[in-house]
Amino acid sequence: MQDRTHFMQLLLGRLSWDAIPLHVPILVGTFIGTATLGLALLGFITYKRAWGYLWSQWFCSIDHKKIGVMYIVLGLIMLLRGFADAIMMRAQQALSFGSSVGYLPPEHYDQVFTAHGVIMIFFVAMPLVTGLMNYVVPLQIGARDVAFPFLNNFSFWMTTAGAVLVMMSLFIGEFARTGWLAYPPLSGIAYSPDVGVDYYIWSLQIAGIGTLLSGVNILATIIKMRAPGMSLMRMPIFTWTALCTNVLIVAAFPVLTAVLVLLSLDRYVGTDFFTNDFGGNAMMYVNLIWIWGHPEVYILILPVFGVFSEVVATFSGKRLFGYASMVYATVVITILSYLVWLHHFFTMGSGASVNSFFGITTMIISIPTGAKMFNWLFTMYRGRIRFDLPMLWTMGFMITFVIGGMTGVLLAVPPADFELHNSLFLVAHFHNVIIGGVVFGAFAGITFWFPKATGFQLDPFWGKVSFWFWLSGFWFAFTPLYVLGLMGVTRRLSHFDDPSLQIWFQIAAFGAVLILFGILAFLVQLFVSIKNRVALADVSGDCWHGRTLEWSTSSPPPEYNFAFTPLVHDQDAWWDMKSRGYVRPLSGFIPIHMPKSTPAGIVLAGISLVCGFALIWHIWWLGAAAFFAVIATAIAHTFNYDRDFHIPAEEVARVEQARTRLLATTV
Amino acid sequence: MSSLASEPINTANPPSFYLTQEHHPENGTMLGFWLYLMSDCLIFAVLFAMYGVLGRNYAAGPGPAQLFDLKVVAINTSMLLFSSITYGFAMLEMARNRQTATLIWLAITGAFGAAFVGLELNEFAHLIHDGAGPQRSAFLSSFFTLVGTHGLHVSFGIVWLITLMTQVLKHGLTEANRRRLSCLSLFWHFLDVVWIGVFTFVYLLGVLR
Amino acid sequence: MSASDSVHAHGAHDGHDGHDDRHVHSHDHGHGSGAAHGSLKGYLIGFALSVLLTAIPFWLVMGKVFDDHTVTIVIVLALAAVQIVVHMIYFLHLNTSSEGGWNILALIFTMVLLVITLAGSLWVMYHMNANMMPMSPHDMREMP
Amino acid sequence: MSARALRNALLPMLAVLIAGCKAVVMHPAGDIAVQQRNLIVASTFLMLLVIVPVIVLTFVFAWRYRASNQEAPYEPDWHHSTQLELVIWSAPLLIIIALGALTWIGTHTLDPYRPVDRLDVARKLPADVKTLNVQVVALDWKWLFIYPDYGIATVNELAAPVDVPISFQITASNVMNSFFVPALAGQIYAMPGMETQLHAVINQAGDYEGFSANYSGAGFSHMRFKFRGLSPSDFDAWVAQVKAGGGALERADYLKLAQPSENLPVQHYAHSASDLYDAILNLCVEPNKMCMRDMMSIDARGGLGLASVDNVSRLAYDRDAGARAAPRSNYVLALCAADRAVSSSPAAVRAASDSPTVASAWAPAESTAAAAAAAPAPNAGATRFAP
Repeated sequence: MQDRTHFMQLLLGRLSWDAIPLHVPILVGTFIGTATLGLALLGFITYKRAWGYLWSQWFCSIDHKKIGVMYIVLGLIMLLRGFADAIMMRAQQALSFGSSVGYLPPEHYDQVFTAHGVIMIFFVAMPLVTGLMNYVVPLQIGARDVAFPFLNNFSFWMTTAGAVLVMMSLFIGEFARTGWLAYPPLSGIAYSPDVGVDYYIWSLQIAGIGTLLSGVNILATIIKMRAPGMSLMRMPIFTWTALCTNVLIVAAFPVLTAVLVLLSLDRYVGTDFFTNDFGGNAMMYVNLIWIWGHPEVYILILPVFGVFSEVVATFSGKRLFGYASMVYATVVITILSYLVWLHHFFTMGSGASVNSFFGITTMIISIPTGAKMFNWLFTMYRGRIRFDLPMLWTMGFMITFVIGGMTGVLLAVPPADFELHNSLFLVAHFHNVIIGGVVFGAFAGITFWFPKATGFQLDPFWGKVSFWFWLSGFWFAFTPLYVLGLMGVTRRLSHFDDPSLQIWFQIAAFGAVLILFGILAFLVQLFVSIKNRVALADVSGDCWHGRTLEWSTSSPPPEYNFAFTPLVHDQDAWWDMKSRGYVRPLSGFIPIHMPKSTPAGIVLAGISLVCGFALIWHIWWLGAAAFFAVIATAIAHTFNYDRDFHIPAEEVARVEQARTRLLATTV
Repeated sequence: MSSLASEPINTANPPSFYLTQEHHPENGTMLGFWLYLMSDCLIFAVLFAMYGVLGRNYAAGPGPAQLFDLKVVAINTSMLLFSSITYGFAMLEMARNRQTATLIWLAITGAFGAAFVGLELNEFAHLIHDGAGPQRSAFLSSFFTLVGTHGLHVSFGIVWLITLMTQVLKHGLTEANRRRLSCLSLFWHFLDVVWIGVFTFVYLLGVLR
Repeated sequence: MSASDSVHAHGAHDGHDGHDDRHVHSHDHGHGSGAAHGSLKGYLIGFALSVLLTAIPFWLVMGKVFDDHTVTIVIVLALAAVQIVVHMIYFLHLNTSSEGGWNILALIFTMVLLVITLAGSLWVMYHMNANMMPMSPHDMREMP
Repeated sequence: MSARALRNALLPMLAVLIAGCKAVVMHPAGDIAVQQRNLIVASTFLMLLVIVPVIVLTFVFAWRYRASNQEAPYEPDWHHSTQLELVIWSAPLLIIIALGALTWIGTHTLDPYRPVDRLDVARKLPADVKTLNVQVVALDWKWLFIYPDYGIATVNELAAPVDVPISFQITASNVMNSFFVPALAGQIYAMPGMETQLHAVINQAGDYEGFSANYSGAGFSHMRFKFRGLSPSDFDAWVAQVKAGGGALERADYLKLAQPSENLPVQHYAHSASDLYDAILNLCVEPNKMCMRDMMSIDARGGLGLASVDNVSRLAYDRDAGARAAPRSNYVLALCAADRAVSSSPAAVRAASDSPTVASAWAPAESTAAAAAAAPAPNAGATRFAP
């Protein structure tokens, strides 16, 4: 008997039936719901016999456009999960007063807020911005694909593997109960002996590899693959922000990787980096993780600054005001974002000179940010502004984000931070910039480029419904948190004694419900638009009267993006082409050299997922096997030299002629 | 950075808006790999910072002066230096398109690398056997992690080296293989640079304390 | 896994652009693979310098040449810095023109971040420790 | 637009709510918190100088240059104006310069490590005032307050006389917390093995909320205490009452108290061991642990060498005892570590736990010098390659 349990432990590590939370009704309900939906989806795909299509045309695809779309789909799906966590928290905090303890026990509630933070940052915001960059950047610079197309596919699947791991923690074991940055010693093995923190570590490590490689990839793409004539100062502003973002990714994510390695060594090997034992120093973790953490904020916000710049210029029918200062502002923000990390822990007790240094560097960032704001304003000045959906989101952003920026600078004043740190004021602040900035920006980007990706526009009515629900929902949900913060209410509480606070939490919960309607309206918008895609179709490829190169090709663009590589003469290349009598070429097509699809990415990511899962549960044999399998598969993949092919000229001609015919029907 | 300045726009005659020939942008592999190395550099920066902060927390245990044997470190360093120059010879032979000579030099490089890793493992084994393992103190944790991460990189480099040798044997010194060898060359010499930091900060300055 | 498996292996196409002959006869210009391969002389100079720059610090420390540790530390650090530069130039073939200057730009940027990370962490942590660690002021002074 | 109308209708309601609520950060009762509040208000005002015009301009431009308004001028190629750019960059710059100056001064005057130098804006510190010392320990999940001047201790209740400077020494038993009484002063982290400080003064008598502001685990929500600002006479009465109540807080009592618990009622101890706080701070309340101070002292002299390599159980604070839940068996740990427990090397024997060097680490304050003196010279330890 003893041998058998020992054998089981060797075979399954910590994994046992106890790990399945059958005793938690919420989770069982969620599992049944998810499983039903999942099975329905799988059944539908099987019914449609779409597996082969999905596998060959999407999962193995190394087309940056498809990968970009998959990133955005991933981000939206995870948004649902992250939002479910959010509304659970709002409900708990609205209910749990005095004798009522709400419906979530602390050990569950603590997982919920940790998961919410991790998911929203890593698996919603990151995929959304990466997806936009992936889709748009090669088109904007007139390239056929990214520099390393296979790597792109691999990066996407690694991000997905990380997301899958987080989702698995819902039904097998638990997620971390430490807050989204998992400060030790709380996240150390002594205080979090269970699998939660391990799920946290491995999901971020696996996704982090994907993010890092995708950063290298887009960087190399922008540097090396711009169309002839597109000097740096002629790059579209979105590409500029993407460049800076990926510089930040390449420079910041290694720090996260290293810190998480150190934390996992503490947990797995028993080293003493962040423990109380043997001379470890937990403050070093806080220091290091914020060296990554602060640039990460700019990784999220910079690309959407680019989106807003494109949208404002397009919908004002004007050239962007102050292109050069916009570029310099972006570069300055990129560099400064490395000099401010300590403002996340002013209250940890460093001296006044350290605190004021980091406080002032933080404030300096608001100068270029302010300049950007004014540039957008003066782009609108003397324009002809069309309030289509992307512009609406941008307007919502401009009004909302300045408030968030203001409270941000306020928190950068160390003595003010002593009163407001870790309070709901802080929570309200970063939601103010992340929802008002990143989320609104992602929606602006999605609604802006959706017609490019699909060939039909999004339904404007439901889009407006979604926008207004999001905007009002945001203010309803977070204004009370600002107030509560000033009332000295701290974050991450699952229960309150003071009944006078309840009304504020109820208003906030109401705001969350409004946001829920906003999300639902967006889903309805997608559904309605797909249903009415014929009526909403855009054959011109340039439905917004765009300014940059992506609007010069068809919607959706052909596999090869451009039949001929464009030559760039001006900042707004496509606007310049249109205004100077560009005529679409109808003949003289040549074969186009393209990369080949491969299943290697999804296979490698799949094995990495297994490896991560095995390490979480201490199934050492499986972890080792999966690790060597990853190495072996990667090596085997390098033996494949047959990675590209040519699209024959006749095929290009056929596609282009089809577009010519289509264009003729509308003129 | 001359490309920062935008050229004057030619408005005289309607310009051409597209290339009629297939456009071949420069290959980005070497640049991309360099960028990866820079990110790796920052991983080491974190580990060095960790060592810098925790390097004197011996937890009432042994410090570097009692643990490190500079003779072994010197031999180790020379292994890595030799492997550098032999990799250089391999690259020179590759430039001359001499496959066998390239492979021989690569093999020698790999052998030096393996000797380096072997010596390092031996050192680690001694330390652990003496009870000065990575769990003993924060200083030892950061020492093992920093030096071990470097060693892991070298080991990975050896695996990669063997892979590339196989590929050169199979396909010859093709353009793709040349590029791969150049990447590995960057990687290999980059590890040398990191090792300069390691033997200076960890071993030499450690013993000096 | 590595960035080496670019699909845009344009080697064959580069050949079509009329470089065929050059390609066969002269490889020493590093055409196509982006990085120069260096020369025998360069490698030997680099190697000799590295040996020298490695041997001196080891000798200084192992032979206890100076009584004052500070002198040794300064020299050792200076030699390490020089050796890093030597490696960069002779082994990594770094110069201002490789990859259109992007390599050196990336390196400089990384060095800046490296300094920020290292110096920043040490500065911050020194303050934290000084403010918080339960040590007597005397012991604190003993710390570096 | 209906949502905005709704918002407009609700705004007055919000105003009423804000007026009715006790925004303690805006209406604090201690001078430090008052100054922090003033800083918040001043910086907000400074920033509104640029925020308000931006918001107004956004609406004005959006309305005036809407596509349907064909009368507004339209200049599709206007994209640069040096004067305007100068304004755009210099306006925020000026505000940040002002704010930066405010920050630099504010951060230094309100540094929590700096003793208070006034009672409030109008009153200087009286010459004869005696600072109240309070030692604060964040436990799982309650707060322990030790009053070294009075030899008493309390749990989840902190009292201080009005208009007397208070000096807090703050630490934690095992994970990070943050000590925060919004009415009194800003927060500062409480961390194990480390001591942060806070100086403050309370100006109005009354009961205020105090709590941990940094998440620390399951019982975090209930990690609250009452901060009582008392008139000097009431405070003396309170001290007398605590002293009369009996009860003692010795090391054993502390270890019991430190066990995880939630919603603990207020407790008073008439007597608290004088060296207890120091032992908590140095993680050596348990008799067989080496104090952090001594460990650091030894380390500052180069460690104890290989001789004490097996001296590990005295240095593990979390690993065996302090942890909330016993860690499960850790295979990697077992694989990588030399088997210390059964080590029979001479070194292990020499460093057995009753060696004089480390045994004296028990008494924290005096032992520092003793431990250091007894420690072998740093370089005396044999290198492992020596025969």
